[in-house]
Amino acid sequence: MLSYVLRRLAFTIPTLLLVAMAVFTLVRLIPGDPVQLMLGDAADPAQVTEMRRALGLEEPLPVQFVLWLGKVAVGDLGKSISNGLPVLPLMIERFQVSGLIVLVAVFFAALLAVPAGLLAAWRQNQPLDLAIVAGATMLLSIPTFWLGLLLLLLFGLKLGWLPVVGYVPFSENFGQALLYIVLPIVTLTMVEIGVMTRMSRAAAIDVLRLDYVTHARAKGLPERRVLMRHVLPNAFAPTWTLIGLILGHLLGGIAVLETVFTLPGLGRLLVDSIFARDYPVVQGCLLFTALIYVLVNLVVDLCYPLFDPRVQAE
Amino acid sequence: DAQNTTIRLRMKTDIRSTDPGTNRDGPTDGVVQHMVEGLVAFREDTSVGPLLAERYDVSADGKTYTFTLRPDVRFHNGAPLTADDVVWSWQRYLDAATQWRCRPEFTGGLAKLESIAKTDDHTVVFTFDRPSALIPATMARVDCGGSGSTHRDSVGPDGKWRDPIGTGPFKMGEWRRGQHVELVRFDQYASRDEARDGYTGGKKAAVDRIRFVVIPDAAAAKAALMSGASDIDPDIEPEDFAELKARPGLKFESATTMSMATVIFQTRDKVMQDVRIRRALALAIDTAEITDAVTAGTAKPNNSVIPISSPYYTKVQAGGYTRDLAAARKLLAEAGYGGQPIKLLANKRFKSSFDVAVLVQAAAQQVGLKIDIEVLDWATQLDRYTKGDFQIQSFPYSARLDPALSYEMVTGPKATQPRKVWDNPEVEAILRQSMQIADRGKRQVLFDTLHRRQIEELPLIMIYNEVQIAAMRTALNGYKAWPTGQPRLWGVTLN
Amino acid sequence: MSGPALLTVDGLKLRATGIGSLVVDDVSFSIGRGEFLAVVGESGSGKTMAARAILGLLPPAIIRVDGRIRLDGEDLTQATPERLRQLRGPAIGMVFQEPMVSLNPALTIGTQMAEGLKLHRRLSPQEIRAKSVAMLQRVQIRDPERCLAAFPHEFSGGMRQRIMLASVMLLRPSLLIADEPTTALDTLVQREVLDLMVELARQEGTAVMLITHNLGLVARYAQRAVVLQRGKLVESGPAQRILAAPTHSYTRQLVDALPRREAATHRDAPGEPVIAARGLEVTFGGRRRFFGRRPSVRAVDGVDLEVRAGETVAVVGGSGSGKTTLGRAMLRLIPASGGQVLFRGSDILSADRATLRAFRLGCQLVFQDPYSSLDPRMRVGQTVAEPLRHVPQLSAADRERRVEEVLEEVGLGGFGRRLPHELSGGQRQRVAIARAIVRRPVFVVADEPVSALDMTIQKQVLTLFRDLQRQRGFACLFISHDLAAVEEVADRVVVMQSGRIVEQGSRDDIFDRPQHDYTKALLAASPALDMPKPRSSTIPVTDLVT
Amino acid sequence: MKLRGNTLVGGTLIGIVLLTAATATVWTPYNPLQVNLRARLKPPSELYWLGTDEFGRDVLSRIMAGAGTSVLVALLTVAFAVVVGVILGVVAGYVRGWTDRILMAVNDALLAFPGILLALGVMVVVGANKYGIVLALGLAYAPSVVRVVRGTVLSVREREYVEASRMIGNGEIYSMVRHVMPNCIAPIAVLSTSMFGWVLLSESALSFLGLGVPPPAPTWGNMLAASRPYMETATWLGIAPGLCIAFTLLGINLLGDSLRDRLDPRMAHA
Ligand SMILES: Nc1ncnc2c1ncn2[C@@H]1O[C@H](COP(=O)(O)OP(=O)(O)OP(=O)(O)O)[C@@H](O)[C@H]1O
Ligand SMILES: Nc1ncnc2c1ncn2[C@@H]1O[C@H](COP(=O)(O)OP(=O)(O)OP(=O)(O)O)[C@@H](O)[C@H]1O
Ligand SMILES: [Mg+2]
Ligand SMILES: [Mg+2]
Repeated sequence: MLSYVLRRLAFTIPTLLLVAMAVFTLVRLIPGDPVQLMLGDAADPAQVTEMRRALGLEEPLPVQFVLWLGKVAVGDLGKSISNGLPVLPLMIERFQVSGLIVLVAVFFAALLAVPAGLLAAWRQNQPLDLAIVAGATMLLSIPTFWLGLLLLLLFGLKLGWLPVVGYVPFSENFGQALLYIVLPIVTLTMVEIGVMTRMSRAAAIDVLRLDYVTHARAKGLPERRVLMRHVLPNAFAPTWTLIGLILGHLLGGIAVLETVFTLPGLGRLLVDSIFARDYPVVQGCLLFTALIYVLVNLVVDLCYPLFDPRVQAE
Repeated sequence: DAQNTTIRLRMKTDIRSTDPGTNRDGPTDGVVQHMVEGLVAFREDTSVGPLLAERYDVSADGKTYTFTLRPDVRFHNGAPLTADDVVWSWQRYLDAATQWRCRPEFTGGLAKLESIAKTDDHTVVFTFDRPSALIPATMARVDCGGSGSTHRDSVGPDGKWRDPIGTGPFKMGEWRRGQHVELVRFDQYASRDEARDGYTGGKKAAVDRIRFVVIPDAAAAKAALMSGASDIDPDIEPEDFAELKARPGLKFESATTMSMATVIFQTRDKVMQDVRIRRALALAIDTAEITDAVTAGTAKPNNSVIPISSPYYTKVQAGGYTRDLAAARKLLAEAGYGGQPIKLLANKRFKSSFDVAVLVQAAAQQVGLKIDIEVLDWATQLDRYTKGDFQIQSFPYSARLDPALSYEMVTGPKATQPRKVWDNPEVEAILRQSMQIADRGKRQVLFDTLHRRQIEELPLIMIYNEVQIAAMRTALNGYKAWPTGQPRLWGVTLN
Repeated sequence: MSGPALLTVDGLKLRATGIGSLVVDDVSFSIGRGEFLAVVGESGSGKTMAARAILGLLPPAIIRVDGRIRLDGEDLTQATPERLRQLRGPAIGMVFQEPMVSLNPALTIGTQMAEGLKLHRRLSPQEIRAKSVAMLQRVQIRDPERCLAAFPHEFSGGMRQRIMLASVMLLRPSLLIADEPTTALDTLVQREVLDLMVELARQEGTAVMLITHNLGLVARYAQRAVVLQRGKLVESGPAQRILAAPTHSYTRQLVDALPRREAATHRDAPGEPVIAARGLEVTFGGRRRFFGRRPSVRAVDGVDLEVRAGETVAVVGGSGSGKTTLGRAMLRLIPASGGQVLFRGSDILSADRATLRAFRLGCQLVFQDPYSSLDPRMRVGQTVAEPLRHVPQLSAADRERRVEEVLEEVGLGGFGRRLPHELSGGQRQRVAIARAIVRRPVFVVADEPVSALDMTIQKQVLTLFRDLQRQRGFACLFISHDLAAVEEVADRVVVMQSGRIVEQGSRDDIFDRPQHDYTKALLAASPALDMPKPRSSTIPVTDLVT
Repeated sequence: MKLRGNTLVGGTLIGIVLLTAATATVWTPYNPLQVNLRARLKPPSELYWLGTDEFGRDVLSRIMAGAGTSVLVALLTVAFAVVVGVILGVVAGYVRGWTDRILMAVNDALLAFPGILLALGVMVVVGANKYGIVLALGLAYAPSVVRVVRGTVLSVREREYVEASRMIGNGEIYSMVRHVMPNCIAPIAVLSTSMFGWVLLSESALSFLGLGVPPPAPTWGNMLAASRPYMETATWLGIAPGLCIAFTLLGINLLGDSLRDRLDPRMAHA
């Protein structure tokens, strides 16, 4: 097992290298220039060139790449062009915000969606099922910004229960931090519930018609237990894969949510950096999210045999 | 309690650094200007007046400027401001490694700064290689950081910028990246005696702290203002104005700024090089109507590059285009325009850019001009602008506080600077002249000429100057908007 | 009948909504406490459905249109779902026909066994564990402790069946419905399991409803029997009487169809071996754990075996002795850890693609668990037609005809449009057989191919096998627990125990002069041998086709 | 075969959408592009049934005109992502080994890319046009499909009927297509219908990178995005396209579910 994990970790290196190379070329391929953006409409060509040289952007691409990669190898992701801060600590600080929200939200979403999906499957084509499916579909068709803003206006403004903007780290004031983070989590949870519900419903429908479910019933198990103990583990695999995907996706991209709720998260950092053509930050963030992605998926794969013992971990 | 008042002001994006005029953008300047001060600064009417200097004298040949410093000024660390500090600051600015944005201006662009010398502890002499009317204005330029004087301890032993130790009414507090910058009142601030006047005049801080809170999302900012999570939003969206106005507990302050919404042409383009086609477009649109629609009735139309709030804006500048569809159609026919589609670049980062594009497109359609809008991200559009690679753009120009600088922004040789939209040596000559002379009347004549030629040659259609509306809680007193668009929180109280 | 009836089924009618026909048509019977009732009948006659109706667990496509079911005077057809749920397990326990698909693949055996106990009896985890272990021991699972921590797919067919039985009997229900509970069990274990049921009946007054095709079992254990044919109850009465003097023609056919030994067909000079195993070994690696791995299991241990053209070699042996594994390894469906498999002389374990393809086209397997081996989305006709894809120059019409023919031969004429889940256990098994023989292979591994078939159809299938063998000369590895069937078809018999071949020889040698103790024990425990051989048998097999 | 409620409701909803799209090609109440600055942000009235937007354009006309484009773009994107995703997912899950590892390395790399960056990249390669969005979003979503499909395949390929197929002598590709893929339908169906919704929503997000449907042509996505500043003052602007998206999605889901049930022979009589 341990060797398997190590082997899998070794396989992340080509993935990361691929990401590094692709990101590096892509961000430089797309039009736009960080220095130009900084100097704006008053940019003096000579000054642009000089600043680019100072930032090391005038070297040939391969040279830049090798230099960058060499530094990355020793853990130095460079400095942000926008504000001159070292990328790694910047990212880690931002990630703590996004990571927390995403983990908690996905956890709650799964906690709500999976049973809802099971319930719908159990009552397939009956009113309860229709209601759940319709609800899930509605949630799927509400954009994050819309939902987030709605909640913000309702709880922040109309009812005044929760603060409207800002963020306090948990390390500073736990109670305050909680208040600030409730709405984003609720929003994200609602946004992610839709697809998860539908996924677990679909899988559960398939499992519900298998004989061992009937057999479980023949043992006199209550329906709740039949669903949770016998249907769930077998129907959970696709949802589990999906959770891995969502986690990975979100960790790198809840920019919209972070913007609506004014959270200093990684998603906003990444998007802002893309728009600002802040190459080092974009490269660093993507490398980081790719790493997280691979790790999340490794965990997902490692857990797979838990739901389907027939699938061996290679 | 009154002992610990904090004003929270909304900012759209985080600041980039605290180093004046180097790694900067609009919001950065706004924050930094609360902490550092230069020798001179803009007044409310965009003329230049002394700030750290008690007064300044210009030699007859216009090449030597002698600044006499105010004696009682102190840095945030308690040290008194001396001529040495000014010299040190300027030497740092002129060092290429500092990457001061305005260094090119003082190394030959505007004039070459040949020497900075202290004659005594309170007198500094600047010597330039040639005279220029724009020297004080450039020194005061907000995007140059106001050429602020800072204490040498602002820089670490390694030569890197740390925190600004300036002379402003507020000193650096805490900067939480992505969240807020907090500044603390500087108790030993030595204010000028006059009333507040632009960036100069009386600048005594009336509150203990000011916090610039980063709220990128306009809707969230609105909610923050209404819920009291922020005290003032110095730049609300025009479309929110009506709604906010109806709310109790809020009041407003507005000023026409000097930033410009324009439609620029690539006069080297196969289609757009024909001035008749450009004129047809200018005649097809109703500037007033577009301005009204885009700014929700808050701004006034202006076809001149000179901002409405500029003292040089006169009746001449008020003359522009009037809609005439028949004439436009005729011009198109004369030009032999055959309906070939023209690309209009716009972006959604500046909502006005997109809105103007949509309305221009609709107007053009009425006379048979086929315009396709291509929306780009701002960086890409700017890149296309810099390279001159476009047919038409709906382009937002940032504020220039002197008409000469405004014209300088658009004119120049395309061969060396492809971004310039108005490539005409004669025009450049007039402009150069306007930069050298200081006489107000003579300059006005030159600017009038430039305006007439601009209307004639049509390198761009200027549409309006942005109006900035600040919305604030009624408890906030003494806030005033002004043409630079930058917020000022000294002299502002919060009950 | 001993005592008042515990269960009364009265005028039960079940309809398949899709097909619209009655699958159970006016069936009535009853069982008393402590009574042992055998339900026999044609494959597809509705036995399973009738049993499931008692539990109220009919598949969605089958509905009860009429009839009453009373348990202890309580009308189950009127009971609330909650009440039914309470009754399931402690009052009515059911062992499903297909053990392979009745165990949850994601849960360990221990969890699945403990569930019922936890729910219905107040016991501590230790007690539950102890009881589970004891019960597994009773059904002769070796190393029951380890078994509790293992997952279903790690067990042989027979082992799973025993586990199922154990988990149901653990609850000591007052009515035990066992749907063909011993089809995958060797005779020794079979006897043990049934003795256990009898003991339950005696000690706890459990009523046993045993659905079976094995008339030997009926004769030995059942007090009464009912006979079903095409959904109708055609005969009922004391078991001995029914077997000895059947009144209904179908019952007579059943009894007549009992397999019996025919002269071994020592074909014209058995040629080269079609397939041969040399020192074949299969080891299961044991499941990976987070740290370290479980000790491995050697399921096949140095087996040498030859099957010649036209020959049927039967493999018998204890449940879990490695028969299925041997068969699969010989077809290269699971990797061998040692030894060789020679197909027409060339080693296929190291064969190139072309050889392997020829091998695949020439060999077939009837899976021990037919249900899992059928694609749930494919209709019977499609499934059976699939192997014909690889027969060159076969027109669509020919293919269809061929499929029809084969289905007819296995007694499934007209079932082409059905889906696997719409079939009875025996019908599925026949689909698997049809698929295996439709392309006329040269070698077939038939893993318990007739375990779920009633005597008449079993006879038909066995005859079919023999005919094919005679006409086509195909070789067959016939894996079976049913010694009677083995006795009927085998030319040679191989006896396996714990992965090794302990004895092999000609059929007559093995049956008449067994050498190894294990073989002797197996033979002695075979219930079929207790039956007096019926004499009259002249009805042509084909007339019995449903 | 009797029409079940779901099919009926789903079919009706989708029917309405298609009918609307078809109608819009020949007739809309107003010209959907006609700017009318004198009728800006008018609430729904007899004149403008769904009100007007910030440029005075008729919302109903724009909704109608946007239906076709929105649905087409979503359809193409989903088709692209699903086709690519299913093929690669099945291959990776079925073949395993090095193929799997390499595919997954590339896949994970792609997954880590944010949509915006992909879109900007696509922009450079294919230029700014309507199909750029299909490519960009397709590329963004396909890796998710790959992952989900691969996961399901990993479990389906261990089933005995796949072994049986191999036993018959069927090639690996045939076994994949005929036996593995149909049994992975459920998660693919869910993912693709959900994706349909995501595309309808995120299409607008990319329009400001020059990848969307070029303005001023309406799509539901960009109408919804443009309505944002007016969320409180002109609620109708957001509600109309929002409901359109929701109902289309509901229709597709219901129809997809019943289609799946119908394709799944096991459900035919249930
Ligand atoms: N879902 C279904 N739809 C239609 N017909 C069905 C369905 N399930 C079972 N049947 C049919 O019902 C009949 C009775 O099936 P049942 O399983 O009760 O037979 P059985 O007597 O148990 O047979 P076997 O001995 O082969 O197991 C069979 O002919 C079968 O084809
Ligand atoms: N996938 C597996 N992992 C671990 N052990 C296995 C696996 N498959 C089979 N075994 C073990 O191998 C042994 C032989 O199994 P096999 O299925 O060959 O038995 P069998 O002779 O066919 O039994 P039966 O008559 O009950 O079907 C058993 O002990 C079983 O537990
Ligand atoms: Mg049955
Ligand atoms: Mg077996």
